[in-house]
Amino acid sequence: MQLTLEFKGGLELLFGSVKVHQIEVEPSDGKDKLKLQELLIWVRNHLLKERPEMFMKGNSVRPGVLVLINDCDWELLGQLDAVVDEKDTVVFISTLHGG
Amino acid sequence: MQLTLEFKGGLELLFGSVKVHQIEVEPSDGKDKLKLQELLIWVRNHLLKERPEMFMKGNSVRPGVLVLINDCDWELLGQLDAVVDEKDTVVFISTLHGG
Amino acid sequence: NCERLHNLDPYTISRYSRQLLVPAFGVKGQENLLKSSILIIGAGGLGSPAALYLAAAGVGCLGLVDHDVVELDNLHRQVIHTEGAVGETKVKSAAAACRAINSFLKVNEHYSGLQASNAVNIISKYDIIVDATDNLPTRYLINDACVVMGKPLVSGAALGTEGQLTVYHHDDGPCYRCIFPVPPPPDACQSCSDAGVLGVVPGIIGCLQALEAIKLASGTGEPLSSRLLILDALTTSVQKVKLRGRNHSCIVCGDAPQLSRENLHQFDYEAFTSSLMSDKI
Amino acid sequence: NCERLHNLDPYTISRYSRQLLVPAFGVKGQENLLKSSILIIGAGGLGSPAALYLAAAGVGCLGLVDHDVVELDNLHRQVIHTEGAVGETKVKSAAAACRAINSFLKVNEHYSGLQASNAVNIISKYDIIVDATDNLPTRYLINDACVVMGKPLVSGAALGTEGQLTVYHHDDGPCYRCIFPVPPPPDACQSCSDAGVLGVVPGIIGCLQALEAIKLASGTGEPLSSRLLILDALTTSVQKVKLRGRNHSCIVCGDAPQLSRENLHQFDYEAFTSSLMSDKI
Ligand SMILES: [Zn+2]
Ligand SMILES: [Zn+2]
Repeated sequence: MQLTLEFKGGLELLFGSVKVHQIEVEPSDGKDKLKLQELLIWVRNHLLKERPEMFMKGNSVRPGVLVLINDCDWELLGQLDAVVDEKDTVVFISTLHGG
Repeated sequence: MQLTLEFKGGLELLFGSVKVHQIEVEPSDGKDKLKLQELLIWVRNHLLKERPEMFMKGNSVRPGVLVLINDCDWELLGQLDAVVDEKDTVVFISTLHGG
Repeated sequence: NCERLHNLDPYTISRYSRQLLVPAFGVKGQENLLKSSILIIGAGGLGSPAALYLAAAGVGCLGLVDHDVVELDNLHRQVIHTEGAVGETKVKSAAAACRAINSFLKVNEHYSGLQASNAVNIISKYDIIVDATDNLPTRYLINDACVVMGKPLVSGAALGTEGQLTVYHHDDGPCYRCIFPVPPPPDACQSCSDAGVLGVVPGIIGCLQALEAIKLASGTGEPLSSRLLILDALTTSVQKVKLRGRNHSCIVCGDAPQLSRENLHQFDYEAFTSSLMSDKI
Repeated sequence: NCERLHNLDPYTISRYSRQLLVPAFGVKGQENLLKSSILIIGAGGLGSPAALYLAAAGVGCLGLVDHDVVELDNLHRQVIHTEGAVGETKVKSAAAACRAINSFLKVNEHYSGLQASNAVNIISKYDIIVDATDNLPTRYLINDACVVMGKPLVSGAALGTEGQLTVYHHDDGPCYRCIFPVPPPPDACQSCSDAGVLGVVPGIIGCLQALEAIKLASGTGEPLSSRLLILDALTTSVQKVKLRGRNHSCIVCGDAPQLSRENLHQFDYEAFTSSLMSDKI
């Protein structure tokens, strides 16, 4: 499954300062959809370069990080149970508070 | 075929001041795709409310109007020969020069 | 004899004629704007353009809150202040600039900054609140005070080459705590002082905050409620995403809120966020 | 003894420290910016924020072109001018504001406005050109002069509640004539004077023009070439669309151009567009 992942709001610093990643990932159980729960583990194991505690807390993202699936807040889609499909885009963005 | 049409940059004034139109249009020859040439005629006959010369010139749009199919300049897609498909978005926008 | 169709005098009509001509705004929009009061919290990178454009557009009353003074390293982005204002309070400098643009504007200068002790009182005096601050505890404080006082909150932020914009607590949309009930760890919080910001990025976001405030105050268009705008200045990309709705168990805007206008002043925002209400270290 | 790693003196480092910290910009970006010269044509709705942010960011030299004077009905959007400047030339008023923000900036005041007779000469003196004008013939003139002189053109426009932004003639992208070889009929051309504009809309677009000029001048990020940004302020929607490439048969940037720096002054821009080089009627 081809996905586009984006890291913004400073999170890209944990991913080699690369904001956009085109990835190829197969759902472990041979299904054609992937749960966000599984994607997060894949990201931690394959893309995350440093300070995992700045990206994750427990099995979810750390507080202050929004997850957006195709321009929609993952809370509206089931959060960790939300599923992504071929060619979907998932954005991980840290809330900013500078001015 | 369901399409979203948007009129911007003042062109909406020719369409009852409505910017976004969800339309249902069938290609005349029973095909599953629609050429822009045909779409323009459909727009002129079904949506255009006034001053057709402010929207069209000959069988194309008037000078100063950009046509965008799914966020892409129609010049890159064949102009009048460009085709639209189910759920596509076509934007007609007049160039602005105010400041 | 002519019927009086609106309350605008000839000077006002002339002054705002170019926006009276905009059909979606018009005389009604201008009348609403002239009656409105807007509070800008923070007279820095975001507050500079927000204050200039709100003053110029003809709001009735503008409140400015900040307790800092203008410093040399502010000037690359805080365009309401001049070199001559370095050392002056930001509120005084910004208020003078707003009055020079529009002498009909009433400007209230709040020099004390915003704390839990005065937030409800200050915010209660305005129709719309603009969060143009630079630190996490103040963002929670402003959110909570807006919710308990029932005010829409235009929230902007900028850092590095990125910006964010949304309107909280409006039209049954979420508040800041609905989206971020738990604050981020303090190590994850970069401010403009330690991480830097390209000056024009808060310029763009601050203008967009003025736009949202004008839309709310004038009753024009659709304010950016339950939506977040994300700016990437390096590629000039702007993404608008759909946010969750109001969280019914939110501790401030939920169905059984724990925070109220009576007890908000007791909440320790610095302890809650493990960070200080100032980006100075 | 320390090696000298850059050419910035301690005052400059302190002044721009917050943007030196931005990794994508940094010392190299600031050095490039301090060496650059940028021309803003039009000191009105778009030119006001563009000039303020370019002056603040630390460009080396800023040129301002306008032949109008400040009028009362400009003030709702032209935030660089104050009430006290009404009746003064826009160039003088804007130049004073830029110098007050940054006394290290060199500001050139071009009071004559831009005509076919002086465009090539004025534009030749700058690295980057910002089109912040309000009428069609001047937009074609600026485009042609930029192409024949090989300058990138940051083009912005605003009307009503909408705005547009792009960079022409950069990186093998199209010029204005590639996209619009034939001008629109004059009846289709609304200006801010007759159709109005919500003041903060040119504010947003002018800030974005400053951003594009800063990216071009500093070598940061990806300028908006072959892309058009479209702003709908009523819904706070921003669309970025892909434009056609350079048109090889374009009469100015094509492979066999008809216009050149030698003959451009003979082209009758007002006749070509059937409209006047001023939005005054
Ligand atoms: Zn809430
Ligand atoms: Zn060309």
